[in-house]
Amino acid sequence: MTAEHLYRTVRLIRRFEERAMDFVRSGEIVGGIHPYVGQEAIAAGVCAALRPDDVITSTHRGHGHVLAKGVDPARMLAELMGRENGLNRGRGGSMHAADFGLGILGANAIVGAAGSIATGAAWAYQRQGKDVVAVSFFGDGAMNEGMLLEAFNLAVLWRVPVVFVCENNGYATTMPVRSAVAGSITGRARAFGMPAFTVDGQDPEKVLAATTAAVSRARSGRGPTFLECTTYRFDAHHTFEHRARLNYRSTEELSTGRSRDPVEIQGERLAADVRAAVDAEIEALLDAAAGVALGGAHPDPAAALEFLYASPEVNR
Amino acid sequence: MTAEHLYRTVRLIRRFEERAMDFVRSGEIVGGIHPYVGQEAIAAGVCAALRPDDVITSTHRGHGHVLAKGVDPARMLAELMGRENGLNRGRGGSMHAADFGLGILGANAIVGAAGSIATGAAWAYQRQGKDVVAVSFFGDGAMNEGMLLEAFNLAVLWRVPVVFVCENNGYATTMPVRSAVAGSITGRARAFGMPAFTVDGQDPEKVLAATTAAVSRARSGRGPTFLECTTYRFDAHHTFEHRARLNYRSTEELSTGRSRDPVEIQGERLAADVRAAVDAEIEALLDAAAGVALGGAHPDPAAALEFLYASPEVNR
Amino acid sequence: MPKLSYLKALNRALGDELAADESVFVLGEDVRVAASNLTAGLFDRFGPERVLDTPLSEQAFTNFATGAALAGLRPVIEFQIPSLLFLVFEQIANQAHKFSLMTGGQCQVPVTYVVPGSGSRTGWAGQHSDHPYSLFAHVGVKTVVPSSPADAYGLLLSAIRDNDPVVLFAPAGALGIRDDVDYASLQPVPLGVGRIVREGADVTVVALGHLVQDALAAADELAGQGISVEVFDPRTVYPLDVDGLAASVARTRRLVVIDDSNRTSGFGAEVLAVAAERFDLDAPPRRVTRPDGAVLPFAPALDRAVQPGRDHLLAAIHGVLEGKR
Amino acid sequence: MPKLSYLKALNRALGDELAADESVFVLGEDVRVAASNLTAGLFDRFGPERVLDTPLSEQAFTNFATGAALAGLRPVIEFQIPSLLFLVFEQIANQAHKFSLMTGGQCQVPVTYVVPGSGSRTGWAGQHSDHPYSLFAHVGVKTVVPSSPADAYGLLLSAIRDNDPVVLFAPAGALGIRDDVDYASLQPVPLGVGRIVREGADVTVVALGHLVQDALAAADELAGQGISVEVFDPRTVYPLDVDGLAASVARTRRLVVIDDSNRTSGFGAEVLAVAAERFDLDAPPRRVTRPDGAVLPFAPALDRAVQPGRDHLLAAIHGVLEGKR
Ligand SMILES: Cc1ncc(C[n+]2csc(CCOP(=O)(O)OP(=O)(O)O)c2C)c(N)n1
Ligand SMILES: Cc1ncc(C[n+]2csc(CCOP(=O)(O)OP(=O)(O)O)c2C)c(N)n1
Ligand SMILES: [Mg+2]
Ligand SMILES: [Mg+2]
Repeated sequence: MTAEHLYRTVRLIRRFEERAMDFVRSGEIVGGIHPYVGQEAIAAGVCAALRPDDVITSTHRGHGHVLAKGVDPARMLAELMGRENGLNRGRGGSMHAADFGLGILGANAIVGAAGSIATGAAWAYQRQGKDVVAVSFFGDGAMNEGMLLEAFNLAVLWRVPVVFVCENNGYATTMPVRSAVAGSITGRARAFGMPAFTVDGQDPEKVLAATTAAVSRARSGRGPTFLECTTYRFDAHHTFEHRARLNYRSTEELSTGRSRDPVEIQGERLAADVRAAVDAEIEALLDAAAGVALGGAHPDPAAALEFLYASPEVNR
Repeated sequence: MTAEHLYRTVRLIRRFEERAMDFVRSGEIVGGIHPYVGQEAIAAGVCAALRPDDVITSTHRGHGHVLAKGVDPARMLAELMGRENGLNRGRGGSMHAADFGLGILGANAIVGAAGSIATGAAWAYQRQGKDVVAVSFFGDGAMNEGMLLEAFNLAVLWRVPVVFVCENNGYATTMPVRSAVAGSITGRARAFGMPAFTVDGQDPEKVLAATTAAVSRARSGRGPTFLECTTYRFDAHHTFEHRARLNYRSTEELSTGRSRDPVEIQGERLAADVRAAVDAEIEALLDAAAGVALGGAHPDPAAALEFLYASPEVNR
Repeated sequence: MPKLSYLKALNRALGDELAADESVFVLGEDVRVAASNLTAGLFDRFGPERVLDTPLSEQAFTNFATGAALAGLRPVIEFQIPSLLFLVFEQIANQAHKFSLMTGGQCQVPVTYVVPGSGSRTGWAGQHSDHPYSLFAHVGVKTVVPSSPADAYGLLLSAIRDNDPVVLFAPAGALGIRDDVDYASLQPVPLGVGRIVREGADVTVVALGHLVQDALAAADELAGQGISVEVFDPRTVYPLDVDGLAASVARTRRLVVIDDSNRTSGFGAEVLAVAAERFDLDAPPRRVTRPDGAVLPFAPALDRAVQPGRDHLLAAIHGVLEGKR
Repeated sequence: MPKLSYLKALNRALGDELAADESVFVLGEDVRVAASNLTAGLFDRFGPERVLDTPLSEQAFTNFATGAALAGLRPVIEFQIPSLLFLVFEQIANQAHKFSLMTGGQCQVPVTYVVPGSGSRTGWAGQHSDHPYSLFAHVGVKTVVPSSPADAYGLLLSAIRDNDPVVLFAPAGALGIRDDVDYASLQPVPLGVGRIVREGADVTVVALGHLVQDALAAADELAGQGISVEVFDPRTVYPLDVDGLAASVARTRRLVVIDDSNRTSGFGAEVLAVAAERFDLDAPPRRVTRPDGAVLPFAPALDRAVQPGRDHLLAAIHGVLEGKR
């Protein structure tokens, strides 16, 4: 059942992203996306270890995280298309997907920003007597943002129930991690007094196991854990790369990187007929989602500034 | 000779600070100072390892650094009094003392800011073919500023000839280092791939020895080193504490902390008569400095914005 | 009636809100021992979970507060020096401020940022003497600069209760102001509503924070010369009480603004822009501000020379009174 | 004459300065492969010491540039997105900008900050669509927003050669502009000097960056209705060419400013404030801006609704032409 669940999630994310890229090409999605293709096992494994009331923060490359946390693909797709029935009512788009009802405190377009937000939220839930755990996703590039390192310090000092999940896909846009991170990623985390582990980020079950341990540690009041999930980005940094080819990854590297495909790794654990049934189910789900999204109303430009303030004092 | 030199420096700083505090009390120095009393061995030992063309960046608690780097005490005191004959022509005051002719790229009032400035300067000198080393001083509190941690990363990645000197005096204002720094200070530095050492910051000779090694490593192109100098601040965080007593250090702690006095530690290494001669010489020097400073002209308020821009395009 | 100082009023407001609302907590540097006195006595009353001493990690603790707010709390952050707001500009303007709209109204970020001792504190020099309230107004973060103890109390209360991020600047030059105050009369002061501090007929002087004192002193001095000055304190920089200002100017038909931010695109610029758009004036309005790009020099006389002061204000008022269209 | 695009003009200016002056170098994220094309070809020409790829450490590399400038170099930093300037606001406004005065003139900080693609890039939403030039003008950092390829070339050259920090915003909406340009005629454009892009008699429209195109289009449209619009492009937001603007307004006696920053205390506010102080106008001036506190929503139609556009400009011009004092 877990195997199937994990497969369903990685497959859903993969096909969601592929369809989303088609919609980018056809112009239905404006502004492009940062595809999560290749990294699906991380979102799937991490979120499978969470309770519904646990919370996450996500990144610019966030579709996988929110889908794995249970977001309705139709509402996510509608958001990417800027529709009123989107997650954020079309106000957020790809980089800001949020669903507070599902504990998704938002994707963040600023690299390294969300770690301290997740830390604050987790601390606040704890102070309110809730045994909620927060997970913050970020990339290898974020490890060089001082604000994220500051967050590690606060989380450890105050024993905050947060799990830091670093998706090391080898690059920050075009910058190789080896030219960008002095020392090692886990060593950097460990220096703040956190346990830190490197996990095979292509295998959803390994990610699930590592996260389960980290979450239980957090939930029992023993503080934060850091997981470096090694992975590979199969596609572009952002779909703009489909037009402007940037020269930073060799063909050999790409094919080696793509050879460990999380969808295949998890798919092989299912019987062929079960797998086929899941695949078919997902296609149907995504067909329906596309229909719902494409049918969503465009928000009214007159309401462009709705939600700008939560308190009404400001009259413009 | 080294012993005497080091003693002269620690004694000069001590007496400079004591006299400066008198001038704060008498109102000649406005705005107060962050006294360096107790930490003199660090400035003395570090700067004794430097060449005149090596550069430093300093902090809010910076008088010791600049005096040890060779600043004329009269010009420093004049700066504290806001006079035209001050180091910065009265424009900078206690927290911004700079003397570019002596390689003092400025004290900085923003905790953690100067590490990356020193790194950039050192890199730039190297690129210009100069074998200059930069030293950046900062406190234990700065270790929690993300921007400083980012600087460590750049320095190691680019093998910059910079030495990071952390003066761990146990507190950031009233915040004890153990409540503020998760993990250890050297561990945090080491995680960036730098050698990092803890040095007895009360003993000028030990500081000198450690710095000499770090500087030679930097000068020979092997990159940055991190030195944690353990020390104790004998006096207030800032002279405002002389009026508003803050309750964060016990009497016992204070007396233990003050028991290892760098002036005594180094003074005991000199013959009594040599020591007395140095002391007398310093009093004479500081008497003269006070005279020069007090005699300095006050800058003309009409020139308040002189030096605001280096290029003349801006006419206000 | 007892005397209440401005700083004590802020302290009292904070204590009252901490007592009234479990979700309020304070964080910042040295708040435990109350180095600035803003939080005096609060650690003992409310303990370490409500009064949280932070390491020197302004960016992380500002976002930490945003996260705590998203999870239902009402954080109040103390910043020791105004330029720390530069350091967390991204965290306030690009994170806290934007969450509500970007999520389509799913959440709110009720964080209050307080700077006790903004503007020039003589002798603190270039990097510690800024007064960046116009920057926050420009990006649309609610921004408050109280001028009196009662307003300090009431505006801080409203800031904490507001569901959006609010920055409150407490100018160093105002912290020591003491007024006779009936404690029972202390109450919330709504954001966005100005106050006529002194009525007058000939010219409206707009002033904020500590500069209200200068405006009143100038008004006193000019009264002796038969000139009647109205002093209007908007109290909130953003949202600005344009209607209140308009009503005053409709009576006086002359306008001067004194503003402790830089000239270009500062608060003073906004007041003059509104005047240009909307007001019928008998003479061109003037602004008295810090100069463009001002960096406050250390030497006290230079520091003062860069700040807008009473003499500049008097000159501007005379200029406006003599000015013709 | 060959066509030169705005983005290519920036690239060319950078290449020319790198070639002409050993002390110039570029740093930023993905500058090696030139993800934005600003640095296209430069790594191959100048190598890794002149074209430096940085980790995602904006605060440190901004101060690193300041340090390198103090040591005699002339760094040019590329920022991929405008809100990164929020993240380094302290490093620019409180460090780079202040060194010269605070040290009593001992040093200078000639760093250029370039944002290729500022303002709205459709679909990039709330945190990637800011246009914070007014913030830098307010703190007094020299701020440039070129509107044409030739100006982009010439202003970037002047920015790099200037001995102070300069921020250059290259609006996303302008990057694709292509003009016929005689390469030999490309030359530095001085900071602080505006340009009359189109002469007219009835109203002066002040516009910057990509909005100059909108102003010209509006002028074309109104010409058909017998209304003659002068378009004034200040090119530098700070220092502002007040004399150039005054000369234009002296002729037209009517003023509209279109400004892609927020309304309150933005560039538009400054223009109107100057007008209120100094200009004799036949009608109240107007500003067309982003709304107060604007956060750009993702959906393209909402994004557009929040930006100042041609229709708002036409309405404002008509309003000013009808307006009476
Ligand atoms: C603070 C910040 N700097 C730069 C950017 C521009 N940017 C967006 S994604 C990205 C690379 C991020 O790399 P990484 O953290 O490894 O995540 P990945 O894209 O590989 O998933 C960059 C530089 C940004 N959004 N925020
Ligand atoms: C970024 C920043 N945060 C806060 C302050 C206010 N402040 C000045 S000194 C100081 C404590 C610094 O502690 P540490 O780095 O240990 O140096 P020490 O004072 O002990 O020498 C604080 C909080 C500041 N100047 N800059
Ligand atoms: Mg990556
Ligand atoms: Mg300390």
